[in-house]
Amino acid sequence: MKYIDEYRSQELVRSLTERLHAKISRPVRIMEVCGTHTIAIFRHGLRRMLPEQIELISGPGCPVCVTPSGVIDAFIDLAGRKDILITTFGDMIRVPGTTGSLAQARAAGADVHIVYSPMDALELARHNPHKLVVFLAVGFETTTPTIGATVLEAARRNMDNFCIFPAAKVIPPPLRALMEDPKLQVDGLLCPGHVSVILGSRAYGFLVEEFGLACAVAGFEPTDILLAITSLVNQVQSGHPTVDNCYGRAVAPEGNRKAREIVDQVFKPVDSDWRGLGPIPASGLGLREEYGAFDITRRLEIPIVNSGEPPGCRCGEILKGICQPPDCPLFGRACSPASPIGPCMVSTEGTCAAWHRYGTLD
Amino acid sequence: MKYIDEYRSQELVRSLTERLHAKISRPVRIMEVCGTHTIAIFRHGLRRMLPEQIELISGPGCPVCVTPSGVIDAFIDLAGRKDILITTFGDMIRVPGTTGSLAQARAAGADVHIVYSPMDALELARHNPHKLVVFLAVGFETTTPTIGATVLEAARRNMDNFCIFPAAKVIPPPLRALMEDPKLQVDGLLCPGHVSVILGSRAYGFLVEEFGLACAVAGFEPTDILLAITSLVNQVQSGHPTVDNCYGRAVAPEGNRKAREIVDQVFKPVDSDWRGLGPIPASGLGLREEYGAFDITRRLEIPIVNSGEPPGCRCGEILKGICQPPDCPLFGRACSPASPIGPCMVSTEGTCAAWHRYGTLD
Amino acid sequence: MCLAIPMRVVEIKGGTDSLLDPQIAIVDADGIRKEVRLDLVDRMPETGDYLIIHAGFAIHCLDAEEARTNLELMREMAEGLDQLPDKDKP
Amino acid sequence: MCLAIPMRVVEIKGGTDSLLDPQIAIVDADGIRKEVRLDLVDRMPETGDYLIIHAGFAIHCLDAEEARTNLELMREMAEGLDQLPDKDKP
Amino acid sequence: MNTQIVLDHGSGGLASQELIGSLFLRYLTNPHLHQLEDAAVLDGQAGRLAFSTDSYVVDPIFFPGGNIGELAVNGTINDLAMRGAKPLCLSLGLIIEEGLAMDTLEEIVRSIARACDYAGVPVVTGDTKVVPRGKADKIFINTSGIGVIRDGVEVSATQAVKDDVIILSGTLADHGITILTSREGLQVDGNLQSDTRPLHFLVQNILDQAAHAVHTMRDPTRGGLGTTLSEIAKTTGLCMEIEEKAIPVQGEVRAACELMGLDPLYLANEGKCVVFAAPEKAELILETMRATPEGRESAIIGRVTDVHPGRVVLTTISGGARLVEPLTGEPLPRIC
Amino acid sequence: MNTQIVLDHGSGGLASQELIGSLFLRYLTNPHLHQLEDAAVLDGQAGRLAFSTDSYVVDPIFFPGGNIGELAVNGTINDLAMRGAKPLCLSLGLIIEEGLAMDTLEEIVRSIARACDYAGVPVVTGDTKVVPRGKADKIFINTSGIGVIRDGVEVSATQAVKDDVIILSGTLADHGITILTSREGLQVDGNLQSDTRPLHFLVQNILDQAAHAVHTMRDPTRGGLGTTLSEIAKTTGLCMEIEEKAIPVQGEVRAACELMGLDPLYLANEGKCVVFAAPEKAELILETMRATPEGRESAIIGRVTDVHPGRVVLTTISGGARLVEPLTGEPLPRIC
Ligand code: SF4
Ligand code: SF4
Ligand SMILES: [Mg+2]
Ligand SMILES: [Mg+2]
Ligand SMILES: [Mg+2]
Ligand SMILES: [Mg+2]
Ligand SMILES: [Mg+2]
Ligand SMILES: [Mg+2]
Ligand SMILES: [Mg+2]
Ligand SMILES: [Mg+2]
Ligand SMILES: [Mg+2]
Ligand SMILES: [Mg+2]
Repeated sequence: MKYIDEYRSQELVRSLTERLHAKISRPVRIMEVCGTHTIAIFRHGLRRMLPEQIELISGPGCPVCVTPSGVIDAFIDLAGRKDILITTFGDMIRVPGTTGSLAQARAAGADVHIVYSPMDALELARHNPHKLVVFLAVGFETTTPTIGATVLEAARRNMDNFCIFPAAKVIPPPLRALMEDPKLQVDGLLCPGHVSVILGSRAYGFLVEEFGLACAVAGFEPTDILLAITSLVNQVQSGHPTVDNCYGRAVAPEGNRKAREIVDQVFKPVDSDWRGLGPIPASGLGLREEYGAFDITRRLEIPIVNSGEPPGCRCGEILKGICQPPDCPLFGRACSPASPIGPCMVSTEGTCAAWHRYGTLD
Repeated sequence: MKYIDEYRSQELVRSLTERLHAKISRPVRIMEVCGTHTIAIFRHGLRRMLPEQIELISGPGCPVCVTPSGVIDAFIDLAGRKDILITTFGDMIRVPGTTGSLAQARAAGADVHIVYSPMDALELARHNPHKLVVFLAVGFETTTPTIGATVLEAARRNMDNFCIFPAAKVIPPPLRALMEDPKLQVDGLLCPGHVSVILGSRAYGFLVEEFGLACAVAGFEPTDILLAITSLVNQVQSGHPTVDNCYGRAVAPEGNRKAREIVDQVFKPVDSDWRGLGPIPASGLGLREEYGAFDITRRLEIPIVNSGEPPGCRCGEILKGICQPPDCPLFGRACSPASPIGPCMVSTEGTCAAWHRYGTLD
Repeated sequence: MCLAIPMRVVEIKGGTDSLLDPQIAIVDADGIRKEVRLDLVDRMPETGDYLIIHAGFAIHCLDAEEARTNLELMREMAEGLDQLPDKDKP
Repeated sequence: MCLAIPMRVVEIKGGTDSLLDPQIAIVDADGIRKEVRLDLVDRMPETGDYLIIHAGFAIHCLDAEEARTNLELMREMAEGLDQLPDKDKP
Repeated sequence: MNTQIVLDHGSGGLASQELIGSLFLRYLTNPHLHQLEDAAVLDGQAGRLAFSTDSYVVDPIFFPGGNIGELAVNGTINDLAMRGAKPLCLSLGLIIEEGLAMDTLEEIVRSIARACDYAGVPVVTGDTKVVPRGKADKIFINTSGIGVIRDGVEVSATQAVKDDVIILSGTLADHGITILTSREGLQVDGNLQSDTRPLHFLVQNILDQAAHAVHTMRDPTRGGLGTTLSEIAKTTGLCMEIEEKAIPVQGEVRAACELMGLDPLYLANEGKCVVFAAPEKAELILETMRATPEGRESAIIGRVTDVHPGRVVLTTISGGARLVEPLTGEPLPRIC
Repeated sequence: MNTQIVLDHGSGGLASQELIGSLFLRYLTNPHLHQLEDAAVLDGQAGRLAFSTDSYVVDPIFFPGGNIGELAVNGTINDLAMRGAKPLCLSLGLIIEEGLAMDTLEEIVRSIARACDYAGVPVVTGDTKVVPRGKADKIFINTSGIGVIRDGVEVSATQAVKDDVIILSGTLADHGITILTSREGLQVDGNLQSDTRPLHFLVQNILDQAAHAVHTMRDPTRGGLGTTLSEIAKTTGLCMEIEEKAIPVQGEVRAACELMGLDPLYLANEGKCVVFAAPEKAELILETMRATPEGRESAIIGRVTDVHPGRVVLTTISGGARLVEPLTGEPLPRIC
């Protein structure tokens, strides 16, 4: 595939890794904050190619993983109600709340549809006039504009049987929260490539200025990631942290203004609870008053109970980068993709799932 | 089974048929006017046992057969509408209208349920509040009281999603019409046993008085039928026609007054079209004004198109007793129970179906 | 449209409320039991009576004595239908 | 939640009515074609441009020139990342 | 473990494997199935083979006297037995509706295992699919089976000849009436029970006694005895003369049939067969059948003649006679 | 005749017989099926038998490159072939949802007939059930099959040994991605086509050349190549080392996978097999496979080692390495 294959080239990868091995002179702790990065690193087998001095740790970068189980319980509660049709990205379908998953709710009779685009949910609403179609609006900056545009379209079409369940989050506040945590010692940040398409690379400036953190915006192909890691190593070793945009073909310094405007038009910042990180001010997105008609939590009484984490599960620490999956005593034993205990195991993008699926060869 | 087996006794049957053979001295044409009689005669193989002088002809005695195809088309039209749930006796499900049957409508997506009792239709209405449940009210005197009682119950329960499609008929008017037809030469009438349970044996008095017709009310077991036939032969040969109640264990001279009162409370006589016989005044039952809310034909616009008979089908003449199934050129060739053309072939009780199913051994 | 069979009453139930708990009979034939509505019968049946059942309703009630009498009548008639003029001797 | 891939624009359709006939692009990758919404892109694409596709929407538009440049840049960097101080000679 | 079946159980991945391990292999223990290969390999078999398949879609899946699982095992065993074959092994194909309770599935699998054990016929290969809710009705089961036919046995519908005696192995219509009256809205109480049971022991006993005398065997399932005999009459061009009073029907079954206007001749049986035997061995075969538990109520119900070629003629209980035509469509309760 | 299937077509009565006569016997002509007996009788077979079953519930029932009918024929043929058997005959069990258009059914039956003819494997016994609307999804098909294994052939997952060469018969994931993208809401255009095809000719050609050198064969259907290799690794305790760049995947397939976040290693194939062969015969087998139309794109994708016992290790296109674990649940399109 054009502009994918070229970035997977073995020669390019070899030459980048050789350079990296040649240049690195000290241990560097790098956090990737995007689940898609976590997956890409495992899928392409990059870990083994990196110099031993580089430690990669995964942050709270999978929107499925950071959604509190109380919210997932609320999704499931809603799914079980009469005349409700739930639409969701496939990623969410197996995530366990405290009592079960949407997949189990569906098996038990709930009307749950997987969609590829929020716009498909709108189509479903058009074809199911007797149902109230609810889209589970989970996502980060990459995804929220698509949801915003869908809400605007629903408003233009005066649809009265379409709602979203607002549960989207934004990335900068938890990054700040993480950096403020003294337990987390990170040298560099692999900035999430597609979040940055919307936010722009400038959005990470505060991390450099306030925390002296090395930042590199990375795409998702092996060379993209290696290039960004190389940049981070370079920044760290040279002592000149900056925001290096290593994904220039997709990310502009100012990001995608139009997409952000659509998000601002439809959503407003709200405080939000992150699994593992706890409540973070202004880290979530609620619907603005003008679009309240599309907010299922305003149309129906949906109690969200703070249900805590599954006993024994260390997802919280993993999402903070404080420990790695093999540090969890349940990993690979009681907890596996076939019978996941925590969200990090069940989400395809989850850190524990990635470690389990792609394993380590050593 | 008590009070069934005894009436099937081979000894009793033999002794009755021997008597009949001994007594008969002239040809006697007997019409049975109830499909259940037609079936019983075939099922027990009685035809072969009777003296040759007795000719049995079938009259318009199957409510399914006498329902005009325009009405069946209306049932199917209704079944195809949104949020309608059709309930019907199993007998009606395969009867073809001009374009198809309820079975085909169901296969094509209509919600059609077979019930054993009209009361089951009421239960379905209770369990399907979002559907308008319609019972196809086809039947004669035996059945209409059960429908009347169900409408009364629906009224008591204030049900607003239950209706009937009134298409029931009464027996005396077509009997008069038949007897007035000079083409039909009948000596005796096997009066329908369970219709008589409601009507009472006295109801046939006018046939004796006005037409000099021999009448015998008959049950449905072989001995019942043989006894009644013997009585008819006796009446005819003695020249003293009367109404002989040969089904005394079920039929009182005055019938079942309570059942008739319920019918009168709910229904009123209306003119009605009979397949084969054409329109007959006051031969059908419509719902009274007070129960108009339960009349689907008042709630919805349901056009009933007089669609005529299938080309070539002689059901009309068969229902009048003018010809027998083997006289129809389509019988057993183009028309069979597997691909019926006329209603007499498709109804289990239909004369053509009975002839085809049980055949003749000669 | 007149399929109906006699079944014996084994129990009468309900009757406390014509709407919520109408009177019904449990009838039996050779071990098969069914609940039937009594809305239509002229006379309330007792246990041991026979009911003629059609479409879930009893449409006629006869006591065991009547049922038996009828059968015997039938037997007698089969034996001696002598009111019929014999065809050989008209 | 950030799976997105570049696909080449082969056609721009619609646009006569923002509600009933919104502007959409048909994009291609190795013979796979898909309709995507253009609500979110800063710049209207032309045929031959590349779009980054996420959840049925284009979230970024780059022309073929930009795409190529980026790749060459990558190659150059792989060859001569000489701004990195060599660890042997700090 | 999940308390209900989810789509993942049909994915072919870990969830499928877990289901296979925790349920199928636990109950259906045998070396062939344990291999979990694409196909089972059976050691060289001598003789001719019989091969049969049937899908089971019975509703309800649990009914008085049995459930869909044992029905599926017995049904295919019986079809093999009807060709005179000794059933060797079965395949098991499950199509499960998402949401089926795991306990329900376990009960069905347990009952399959019990039926296989009793019959001595193992499930050697299997397949499980899961479909979304509303795309199937709880569970459908296909079983196919292989049997071996001993030398000298030549049983088929074409083999029936004039003067053959027609023997029925027991009461008619038990399964059909049980299913119909178990359905919503048609409930009647009473001791109605499906007759589901394997017939291969009965058949082997018969063949042990008089292999050459057995011409035709059929299990009158869907369509009932009436349809089965009509088919044989049509195939052979002979006349099947049967006696209503000789045909065993349980009292409850007959009463339920009268109530709903159904004819026991057209209702399904799942543990009965009709045997066409040369007259000189008929008594021996009848005795043999009666001496086998599943044939205790066997009866001679008629004879093959050439009186009405290609037709079935029934002498009724009242002494009349009529034709028996094949069933047209599904038997339905009626009030006419 | 009816233009759609109604419940009566499953009654076992005249409507069933008419359907069998007018459709099944018309297309699936062979003496066994024409007998319409309870079971087909096959003449004495020498050698070991393979026996396999699969149910097909694919949605949609018509998809680019095929339909549920030929899929059902090829699928079971392939499972027999994977044990080294020559497929002999099939059974065919249909479960049809009331309301299915007769034309649709005819097209499926016609395509079953074509697939059987092409493969030279007849349907010898069958069964048809009809369920009420909403109780199934248009049509489900079960096929079971019997095959004969020639002497000297011993193929199973347990036979793979160290140093075996792993050969894949063609491109990966064609069927799986075609089905996923044919479903409502996920439409993409493009030349995606199911790879459904029979593999027994390919297998017989291989066995003709080097029967003893073939240790294991598997068709990576549900669960895909990743799951299949994991199972063999687990069974043998050996390590499967494979090369991403050696695994053929069509451009369109790869693009659609990237778009939906799917891994071709876990998507279903319906006309591919993976062959484990002794290294000394690997080239011969590869050539033989490439010389057979259905194996034209065969490629050596890896080797059996003992480096990581019980695991599958993939060398990625970029030169990295990772484990390949079995699929957990149904592959779903994702946007993460
Ligand atoms: S392995 Fe499982 S239990 Fe442990 S942290 Fe990960 S998800 Fe939680
Ligand atoms: S045989 Fe058929 S076409 Fe002829 S009269 Fe009877 S129903 Fe009509
Ligand atoms: Mg396989
Ligand atoms: Mg079979
Ligand atoms: Mg069978
Ligand atoms: Mg399988
Ligand atoms: Mg269901
Ligand atoms: Mg059979
Ligand atoms: Mg198989
Ligand atoms: Mg298979
Ligand atoms: Mg069958
Ligand atoms: Mg459907």
